[in-house]
Amino acid sequence: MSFSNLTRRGLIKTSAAAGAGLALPTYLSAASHAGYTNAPQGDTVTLGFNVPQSGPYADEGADELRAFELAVEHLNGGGDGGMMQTFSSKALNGTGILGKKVEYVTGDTQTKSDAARASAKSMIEKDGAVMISGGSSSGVAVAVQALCQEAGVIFMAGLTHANDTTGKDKRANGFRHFFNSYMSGAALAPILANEYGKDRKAYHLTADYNWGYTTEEAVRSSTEAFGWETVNAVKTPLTQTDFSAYIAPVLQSGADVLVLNHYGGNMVNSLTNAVQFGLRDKMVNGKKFEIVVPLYSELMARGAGANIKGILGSQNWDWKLEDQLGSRYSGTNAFVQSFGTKYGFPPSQAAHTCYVQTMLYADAVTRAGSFNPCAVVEALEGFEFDGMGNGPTLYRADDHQCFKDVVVVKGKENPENEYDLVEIVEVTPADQVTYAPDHEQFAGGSLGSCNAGA
Amino acid sequence: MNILEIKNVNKRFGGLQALGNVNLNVAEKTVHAIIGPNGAGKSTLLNVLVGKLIPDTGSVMFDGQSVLGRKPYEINQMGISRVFQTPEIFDDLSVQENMLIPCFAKRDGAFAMNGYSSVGSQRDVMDKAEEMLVEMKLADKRHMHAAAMSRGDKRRLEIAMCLAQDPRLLLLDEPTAGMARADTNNTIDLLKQIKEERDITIAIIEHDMHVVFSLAERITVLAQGTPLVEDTPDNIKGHPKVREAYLGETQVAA
Amino acid sequence: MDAILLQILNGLDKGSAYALIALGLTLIFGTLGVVNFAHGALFMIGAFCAVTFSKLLTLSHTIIDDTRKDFLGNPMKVDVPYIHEFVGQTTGDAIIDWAVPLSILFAVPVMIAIGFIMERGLIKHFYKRPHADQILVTFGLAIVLQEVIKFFYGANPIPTPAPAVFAGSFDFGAMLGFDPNTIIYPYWRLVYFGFAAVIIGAVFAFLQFTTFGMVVRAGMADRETVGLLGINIDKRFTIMFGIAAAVAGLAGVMYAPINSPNYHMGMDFLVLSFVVVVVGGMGSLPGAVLAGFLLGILESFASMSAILELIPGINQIIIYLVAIIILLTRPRGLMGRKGVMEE
Amino acid sequence: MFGLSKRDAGLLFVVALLCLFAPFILNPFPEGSAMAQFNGGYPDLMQRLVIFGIFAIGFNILFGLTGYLSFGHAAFLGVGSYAAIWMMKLLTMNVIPAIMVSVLVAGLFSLLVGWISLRRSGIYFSILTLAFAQMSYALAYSVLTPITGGETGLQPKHTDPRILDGALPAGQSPRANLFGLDMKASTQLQLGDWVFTFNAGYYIAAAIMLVAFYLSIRIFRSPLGMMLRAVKSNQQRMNYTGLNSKPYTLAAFVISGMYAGLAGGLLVAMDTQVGAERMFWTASGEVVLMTILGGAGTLIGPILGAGFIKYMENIVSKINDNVLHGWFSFMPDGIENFMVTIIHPFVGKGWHLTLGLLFMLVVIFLPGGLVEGGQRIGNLFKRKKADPKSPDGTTTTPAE
Repeated sequence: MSFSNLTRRGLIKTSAAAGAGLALPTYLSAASHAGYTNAPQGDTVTLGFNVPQSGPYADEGADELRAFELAVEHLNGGGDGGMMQTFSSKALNGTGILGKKVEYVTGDTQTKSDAARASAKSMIEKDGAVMISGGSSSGVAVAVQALCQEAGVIFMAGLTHANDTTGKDKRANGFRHFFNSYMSGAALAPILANEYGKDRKAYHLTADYNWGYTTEEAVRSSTEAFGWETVNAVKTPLTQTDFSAYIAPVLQSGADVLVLNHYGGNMVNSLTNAVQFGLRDKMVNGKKFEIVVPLYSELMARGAGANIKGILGSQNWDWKLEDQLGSRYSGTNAFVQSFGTKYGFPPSQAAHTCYVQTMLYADAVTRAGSFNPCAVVEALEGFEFDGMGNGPTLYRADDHQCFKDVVVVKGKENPENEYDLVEIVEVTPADQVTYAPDHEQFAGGSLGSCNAGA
Repeated sequence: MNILEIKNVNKRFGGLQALGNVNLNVAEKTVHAIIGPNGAGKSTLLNVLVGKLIPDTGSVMFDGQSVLGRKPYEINQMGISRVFQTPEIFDDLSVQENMLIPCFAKRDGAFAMNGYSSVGSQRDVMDKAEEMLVEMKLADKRHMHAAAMSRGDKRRLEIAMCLAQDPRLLLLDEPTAGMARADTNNTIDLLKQIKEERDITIAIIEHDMHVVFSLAERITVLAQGTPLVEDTPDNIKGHPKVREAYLGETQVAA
Repeated sequence: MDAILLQILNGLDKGSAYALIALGLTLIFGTLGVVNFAHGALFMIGAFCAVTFSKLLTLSHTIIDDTRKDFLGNPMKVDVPYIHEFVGQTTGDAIIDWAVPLSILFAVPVMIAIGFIMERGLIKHFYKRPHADQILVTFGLAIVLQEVIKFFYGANPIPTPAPAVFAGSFDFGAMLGFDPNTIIYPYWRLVYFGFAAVIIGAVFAFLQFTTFGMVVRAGMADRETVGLLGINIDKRFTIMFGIAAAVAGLAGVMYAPINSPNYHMGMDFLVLSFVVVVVGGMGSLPGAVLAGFLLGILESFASMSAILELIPGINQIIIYLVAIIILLTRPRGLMGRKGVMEE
Repeated sequence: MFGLSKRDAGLLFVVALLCLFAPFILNPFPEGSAMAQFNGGYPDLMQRLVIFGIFAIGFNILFGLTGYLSFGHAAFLGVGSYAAIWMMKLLTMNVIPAIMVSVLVAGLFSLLVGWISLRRSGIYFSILTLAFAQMSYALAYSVLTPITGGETGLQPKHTDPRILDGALPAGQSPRANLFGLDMKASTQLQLGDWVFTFNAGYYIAAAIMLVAFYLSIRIFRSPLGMMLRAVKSNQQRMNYTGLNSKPYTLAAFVISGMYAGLAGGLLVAMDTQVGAERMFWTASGEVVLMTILGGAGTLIGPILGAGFIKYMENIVSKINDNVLHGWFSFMPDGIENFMVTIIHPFVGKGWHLTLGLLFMLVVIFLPGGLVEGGQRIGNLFKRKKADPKSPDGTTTTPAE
């Protein structure tokens, strides 16, 4: 494997004086760059991929990193080009970005906002990264997004689902391809009403932090609109590992649906506990007791094992979309093909969103003809595209949120292997999950204006 | 004039009467020994004096003030210093620092937020500590780690630390326990010297009759938590009750 | 009423887990005077013994099935466990189903061996070192152990189900005359409760009724004296460390079906188990058990929605709040002895 | 000099030089070279090194001197951070009020926690402090979300009142500054293949660290410092020497809490955001590790320990396989891949493993921490027989 040395700012290579080493010191201030932070110089551009590599989400981070590496390979003309073949915008041609070879640096967010910012700052300050992407939680996404806004680089969010990222904490330099709590609720509610009936009593267990709050609110309001009643909503500590004390009273409440607004390890444990309590074998109010998990990933499904069977939830994307629902979701197979060939298993939704974000960034730069963040923001705002696996998609200018179809999934009864754990139930079309930019669940923030930095 | 007056002190631990109606006076500027067999209540009495234990009844007056209910450091600040059975010094500090701490306690009281000027710049305390080190023949060990000293030197240092506070009453709890003969004799000489050179009252609890009879001016014999006799050493030696109740055992101990 | 009964039941179950984890920790404190920050890692390794054992049972060879295609359109690779070939599919599946209880047989020797190696190779050299050094070195060891597990098993939780017969839950409510479904409790958790009770009882009996246990208890009370009696206490301490490791490991094995094991589950339990041990009183075995049950029950009550409406967030802090109150009212925890770990 | 002994003044001078020239010292490798990965001379890391240095210096005043092992100091850092960010949201982006208030608030909070926790000693004290910190973390992450921002933390926004600052010009985000000097302002010096970055925020943080270090030397050498070591050595003797050990330990606790608050305030001043994870028990554990790793009770140890851990965290975690291939690309392919396979588990996502191994190695072989390692190397060069019992020997000097 060949790989040229990582460079910082690349500017040294071009500096004629550098070789001699005897030249007088050159004083440079950051402002003397091309008018924006970390303007790429020389023939390379550096992107920063900031993913959890330690802590509970390390496996998800590893999958994100695989997708990033694949995207860089494709951008530089390697491999089969992946989604570049299906992407509606044809600006990219496999010669890097604007002719500059794409290089990247990686860091560990540890799923802690402090560590994530430290890592992102080192990418910006030390490695000269002009775009930061990745992450596996909303806390990290919001923290790094705010940092990128201050520093004047673009943030392409990875997996972040809380409304806040493009709601009260939105920033002009930040963009989210992933869907959000509201969309999960809006996509799930009609299908829940359809599958389980409109006369249902729901009991929510909610992770006691921002993402939990927004998800509970979204699912509650959407399901109540279909006639469901919410009998109770209990908040559970993030650090909880055994949820028995929260699950034991569920049946006493007279509820017949349990909604687990949990993510990651919380969800794996609470679902496992709920199934242990035999909730799914019970009949309450004359109906079969059901469990719903508004957001779950392939990795969570794997962690939950057989417990996930038949559980409804929502996803941003699934690798079987194009095979099962046709060419509307073109790009899916192209991506799965190149990812699967390289790594031997199908990609997760986290990998997909990270790959797409990288491509979208590269495309926006190419269309804008500049790495200047403000130019990139302009190119991405209101951008409509297709062929990236989600069907026609809009990057809305008002809040930098992508609007696209949402996949409603169900844990598969008889999985053939450990990557085939969910089946697609239905796809809720984009217009049903679209909301006004000033929707109350997203109130309280403003994008501000783009910051190009120094 | 009595510097210490103990009246009707009782202390029970569960079913055990540790101290029964103890009445005891220590006259100023004397050496007063308290002897008695194991379990006679000597240590309990000592702990009452320094504030570690509170008696069930009775009063303990030091120089006209009650010590009962006061914390050990408050009682120390009143003028009572205690030497322990096994030397209690600051093992992790140098000999000089060991000496400085009581000097600071004497000057600044129980607590002072003296966190900016260096120790060395506070000449008055430095000089006082140096004086004590010289007086107690520890000056050449000034920079030694206290833990590294011999048992006898540790004892000497502990006594020096107590004296640095200019206490009015020095309490010694079996100061020669576990010592070799030579160290014991050195300690006796040291205490004799202190008695001669300083205006100080000494109360000593001791097992070793050799030590007691070399030092004490008055002796109280404690048995089963109650004072049996109080008299001069010569009279105690010949007292039949004491011989009967006690001296048989002391010969073993001595 | 039924809600309260349910939470008591739940608290007992939770408490038995806490007590079991804390037991080994306090045993090491009491006997060896070592603050073992790697105890959580031992618990985690125990759980991964169950994972490893079921992986061993499902050790497979791969055959290529041309009739089916995988997601890339290539012929499907199908894994066939060797055990199916050895004992037939039905028996093989039954053995795989019982992997978790069976892995106890695998975990005990493994954990004892790990305990011996840890004590002889590392902990032994730290008996006379300050507690701070013990904490640092065992914490370092805990990190190393969990990173090794992460290297082999990844960071994602690994589902390790209990045997199918223990699926579902038992309806106490119906038995006690309440409405059905009001007081239900999973069979496996009841098994865990019973298992914990047996292990705790066994450890107590071992210490109470065997000569070995008597010497160890004497060593806990006064190490120097026992040493002076000419008894080789070191060897016994090594064995005690092995036992403590095995207890932690067994707690982990049986816990695997309750929460899918992941590499950092030890750290999640570490702080909690320290709180339990300290609230119980350092080095006190009955104290640890008592504190385990007390904290388990209080935690269960604090998570009731009626209480949460009254005091929002109480479920977040209850354990720590109780620990503070107990330590302020009882200086050495519930049953601690004077002078242990107070310097 | 400055009321310090020659030796202490020398130490302070060395630390000052290290701080002044950190941009050079931490960037020893030329740009673009394979080893440039190990360069740590960028503003964020340099700031973190000195800020966590302050945190560890303060912690050492409590732990190193009195031996009281607090497992909850991250709470004071966190509380200081929240106080600072609120000053920036409400009052001004100038860092002075933010830092002052953070020290003050952390001091008050540590007074409360210390007053309660110091009723117990040993591990009971440790667990009490841990309990307070964990409660702070849990509440900040959940029910206190309106004040703390919970999971997403707090950052300055356009819409904050900031009554002392004028309205921001359109398109500008609020920036932490010192009377207009932007904390992010940097100047670069290019010398041949080397590039050195001089950052305003770093030098301000470093100056504050030097003041904090100077004050800690004064405390170490003062009667207070001696009393605190006496607390650690023998509380019984202390009480029987007429000294009340409680206010002494409480003073040490509050001072170290204020240092933690200062570090928290500075973190916000350099990087305007706070998240609740800052108060999690692992963060409290980290400062314990820094102090012990560097050498508890020594003056310079905590700074070394803090630097070591933060450097590992930020540099080793960023080494990925690509970088490894870059390093070994001069080798034949087979050996190159072999080397990458060998090193791979210890870098990048495996940086925790390296850290854990180093903890163990240091504690096993260097009981006095990195400072002892330095002394041993020093002794090797001096070829001097050090008497371990003498106060100048390596094992006994309490405050080197």
